[in-house]
Amino acid sequence: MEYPEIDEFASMDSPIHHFDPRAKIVSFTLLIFSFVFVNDIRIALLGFLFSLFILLISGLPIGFALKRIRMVFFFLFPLLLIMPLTVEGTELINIAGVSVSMEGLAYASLIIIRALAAVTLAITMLATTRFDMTIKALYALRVPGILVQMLMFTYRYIFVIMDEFSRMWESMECKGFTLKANYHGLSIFGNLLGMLIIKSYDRTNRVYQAMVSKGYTGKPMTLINLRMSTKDYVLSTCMVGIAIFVHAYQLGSLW
Amino acid sequence: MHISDGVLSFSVIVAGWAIALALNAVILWSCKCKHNMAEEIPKISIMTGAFFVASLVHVSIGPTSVHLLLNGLLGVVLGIMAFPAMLVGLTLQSFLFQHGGITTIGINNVMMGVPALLAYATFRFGYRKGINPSLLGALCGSLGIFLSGILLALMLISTGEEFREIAYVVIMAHVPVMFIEGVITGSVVTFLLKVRPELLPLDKGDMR
Amino acid sequence: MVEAIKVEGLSYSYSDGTAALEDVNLTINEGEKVVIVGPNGAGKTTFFLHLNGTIKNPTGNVSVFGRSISDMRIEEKIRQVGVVFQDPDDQLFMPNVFDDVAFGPINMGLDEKEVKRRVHVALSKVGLEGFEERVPHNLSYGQKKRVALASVLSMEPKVLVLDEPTANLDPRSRADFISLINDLNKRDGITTIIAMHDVNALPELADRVYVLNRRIVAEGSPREIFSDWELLKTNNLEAPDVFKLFKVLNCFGYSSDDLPLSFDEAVEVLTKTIEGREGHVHLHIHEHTHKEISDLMQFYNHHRQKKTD
Amino acid sequence: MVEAIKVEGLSYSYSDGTAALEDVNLTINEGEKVVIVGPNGAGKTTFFLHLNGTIKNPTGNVSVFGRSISDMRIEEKIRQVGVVFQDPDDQLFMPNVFDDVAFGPINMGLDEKEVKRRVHVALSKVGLEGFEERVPHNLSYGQKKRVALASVLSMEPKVLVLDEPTANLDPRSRADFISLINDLNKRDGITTIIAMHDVNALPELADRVYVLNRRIVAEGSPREIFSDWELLKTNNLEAPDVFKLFKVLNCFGYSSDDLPLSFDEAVEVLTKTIEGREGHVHLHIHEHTHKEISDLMQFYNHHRQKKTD
Ligand SMILES: Nc1ncnc2c1ncn2[C@@H]1O[C@H](COP(=O)(O)OP(=O)(O)OP(=O)(O)O)[C@@H](O)[C@H]1O
Ligand SMILES: Nc1ncnc2c1ncn2[C@@H]1O[C@H](COP(=O)(O)OP(=O)(O)OP(=O)(O)O)[C@@H](O)[C@H]1O
Ligand SMILES: [Mg+2]
Ligand SMILES: [Mg+2]
Repeated sequence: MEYPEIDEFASMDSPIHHFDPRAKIVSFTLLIFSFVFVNDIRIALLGFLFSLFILLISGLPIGFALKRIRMVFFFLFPLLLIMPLTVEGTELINIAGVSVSMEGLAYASLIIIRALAAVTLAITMLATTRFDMTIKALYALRVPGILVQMLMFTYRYIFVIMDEFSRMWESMECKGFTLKANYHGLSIFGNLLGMLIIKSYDRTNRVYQAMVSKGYTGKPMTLINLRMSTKDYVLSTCMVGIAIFVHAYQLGSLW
Repeated sequence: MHISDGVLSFSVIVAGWAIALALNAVILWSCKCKHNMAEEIPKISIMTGAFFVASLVHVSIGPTSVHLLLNGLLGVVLGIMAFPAMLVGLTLQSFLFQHGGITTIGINNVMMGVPALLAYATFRFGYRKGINPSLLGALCGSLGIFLSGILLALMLISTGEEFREIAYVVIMAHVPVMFIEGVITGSVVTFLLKVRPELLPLDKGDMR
Repeated sequence: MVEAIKVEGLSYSYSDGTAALEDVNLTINEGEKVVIVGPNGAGKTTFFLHLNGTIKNPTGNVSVFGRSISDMRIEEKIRQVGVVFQDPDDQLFMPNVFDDVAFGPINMGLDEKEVKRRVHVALSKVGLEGFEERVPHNLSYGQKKRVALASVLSMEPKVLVLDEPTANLDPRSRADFISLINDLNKRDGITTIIAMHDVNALPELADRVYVLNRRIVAEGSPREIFSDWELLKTNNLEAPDVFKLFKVLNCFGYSSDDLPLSFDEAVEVLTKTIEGREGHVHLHIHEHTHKEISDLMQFYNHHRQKKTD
Repeated sequence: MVEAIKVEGLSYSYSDGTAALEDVNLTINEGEKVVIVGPNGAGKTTFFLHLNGTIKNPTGNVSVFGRSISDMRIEEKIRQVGVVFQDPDDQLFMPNVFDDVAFGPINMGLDEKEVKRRVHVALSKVGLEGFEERVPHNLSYGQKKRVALASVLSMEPKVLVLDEPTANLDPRSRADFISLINDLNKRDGITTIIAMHDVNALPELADRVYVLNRRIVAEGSPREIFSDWELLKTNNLEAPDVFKLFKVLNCFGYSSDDLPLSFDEAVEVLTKTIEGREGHVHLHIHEHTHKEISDLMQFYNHHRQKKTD
């Protein structure tokens, strides 16, 4: 199992890396929400290009970003095959009695472009901040303490449990087991999962005990030292501006 | 089986967030009244971690492979806390792996979490009626997926008529997963029943 | 002498009915190094959970520095007793090292400057300066162990409780960890209470030993405990190799009651004994040697007989 | 002599780039007892995962009984090599002991009668007859360890690989486990390969030792390995206490090159040496004694200097 290290390049140097995490989350999230509801394919394409531009500025390795962007593309790719056939509208070509519609093709492309723009922005936002800082920034942005702590602890224990799971998996393979989608395979896998749940449950008790012995009372306990600079204000104003402008433009062109 | 950004319409997304946040608020508030949150937070978090890891497993069926959702099982094991747990799990999935989008965390939470709650209710009800827990587990596992599939189809259709056929495809794609998760959940419940029955909501009385 | 920990008639059963502790009585003085030994499942970990009040105990029979632990507020408790559990992954629950080490001090309500100072001091005590920003999942096992220790040291507890501190460490990290604990005891005057299975390391970490097997079955200096064959046998214990070896030397006429327990002590004792006898010790086979040795070996190998449990 | 395991130029990096093994070469003969030592994170566990093909290795440089492991089907592989990991909870995932021990044989496609026979034999080898219906999760730690061993023995592998078999066991269970492994080697002729940090137990489990630190840095008898000071120092190792003690005795004029490594061996060697010198050995302080001892101590305490890593 591969560790989910979204922040492996967070220690690089770029304007995006130095962007205040709180301002970064707010402006990127607004941009994402904005681009995702664009209805004009040309504006969507511009949005996607803008996202790529930001990604480029961040200097993140292309391979790293591409791997993640590609996945979203493959996930939505079937739309491009199905929608032109199922959505009715102007016939583009007719293959053996099956008509391929212009509208279907356009709609599928719009969806995919919007999705790609969103995922590109999301990667840029998350990969340029250490993940623990992202979580702390959420707390600074007044996300409820309970959720922040759950995110924090879950994130931490994903790694521990992954190691645990890998060890269990390896020892099963050592006894000649391979997971196939048949009754036997799945029910054995169920046992493995049951064991994982029990081990995690036992761990919850031990972790809780360790927390109590450090005086834990249920409140989030971290020090956050963040200060907004002029640069941060300028950058976030620009991005929020673009997010609003995109929709203002769309409304304008409707009227 | 999470929805990506950019697919659903504005109103569906907003409705998703509204329902998800309201349900989470109610559940967390009621939990705060009944339990010591200092104890519940680490416990739910680590269990969420376990489910997160389990859902990374891919099972190959023929040429393709599906990854597990396990929302029925999550409901059976965590009770009503499955809903906030799902929110945390989905947030991390979208942050760490870009599975599902950021704008769709709310709607995905509803799509996966509501079936989890129903699976939990089904399990408790069925157990009280004396149905064999293993069978019940299998039923809840399948039910979780089935309901998620239906909800996903409904969301797609309410976004636009263009998605009608896609919705059918989505439901069909859920059928094999339904069987897989049914078998897995059934055997997890059988296992827990023998080894650690206190992890299952078997008590006839109070809600967890 | 100030009594750091006093436990009187402590019993505890888990909710499933397992009786883990029965009528445990013990007293540990300030500045002592105490080791608790006992077979797997003897209740050592359970006992430790009582020492800082993680397991609630309303009867008030665990006192720390003269005050019942059930009367203390949580901030006070963690100022007195810090527990380091065995698995470091259970104790490092925050996303980075700084947050983990700062967790306790923040909960104690200290201000930011003091928190930072304490994190700095604690990390430098365990030799991990500069690790503040590291994430736990990228640390080695030995490093995680040390961060876990630092995260307790940062609360500056007067009593440090350690559950199997040396398990799974390589020999060097093990030796490092032992001398670190000894330093804390000697230099900072911290009372240390340790549970462990590693009898060869025990003598370096113990002024006094309690043998726990649901109840306290024995108490004494390491030498007293390891000299009691019956006690060792019934509690799945063994004597350190060095100690056993000097017993054998005695059969060869080395004849000294000053039996060392660890390698370092052995060198000292040997030098002293030989010097004490004008620089000469004579090892020889006398008429009882073979009989004595075979008795000794038979006893020490009581473990080797196949047992079902 | 039949080569049980032959590894040639094996390198491996995890997907995150950690180079865990680099150009590892080793040969283990049938019936040998080999121990692999090395610091935390040296790649011991990683190496073991190659031995039964859990980590795929297409280059074909790991052979078992003369055949490349990458050419074997899984059923064949598990007939040859059985791996017992450290934490028994990672290996026991069936609802009762019988199912756990039967898991491997069933995967091998054996018929019911044979499966039952094997479970019976394996459980009796580890001394757990009659435990078939117990739930593994409710057993004691030592018992779980033995069930984990039985669940591998039931596949009747010719080579048994054990990762830290004695960690976290109490001294008695540890001694039991060691003699169990030795029995399997001697009586059933099983080749055993063991990774461990416990140098005091090592001599009983090793005919030969490999020191692994990403690459194989040394190979030899336990005596050779423990005599090489530089080697120990650079690989976070220590010599067993008994061995160190006889080095000290040598400084006092015990003068024998036959240095024992374990307590049992020490008794034997001591008797033989003294008998060989007409029943007398003279320990005395000569002019070099103090210098020699202080050199020795200084070396052995190289661990005690505080290190950052
Ligand atoms: N949460 C629990 N619920 C029920 N029983 C428990 C629980 N934790 C421990 N026990 C049981 O209580 C007894 C004492 O366990 P404890 O962990 O204190 O022993 P220990 O001396 O620390 O053992 P070891 O040396 O193996 O760590 C054991 O029989 C154990 O099975
Ligand atoms: N799944 C993994 N992904 C990435 N790196 C890993 C993984 N497992 C182990 N490593 C790294 O590979 C190296 C070798 O690890 P390994 O577990 O083989 O060491 P080891 O010799 O068994 O150590 P120990 O004595 O502590 O058990 C270490 O640096 C470790 O951090
Ligand atoms: Mg314990
Ligand atoms: Mg290892």
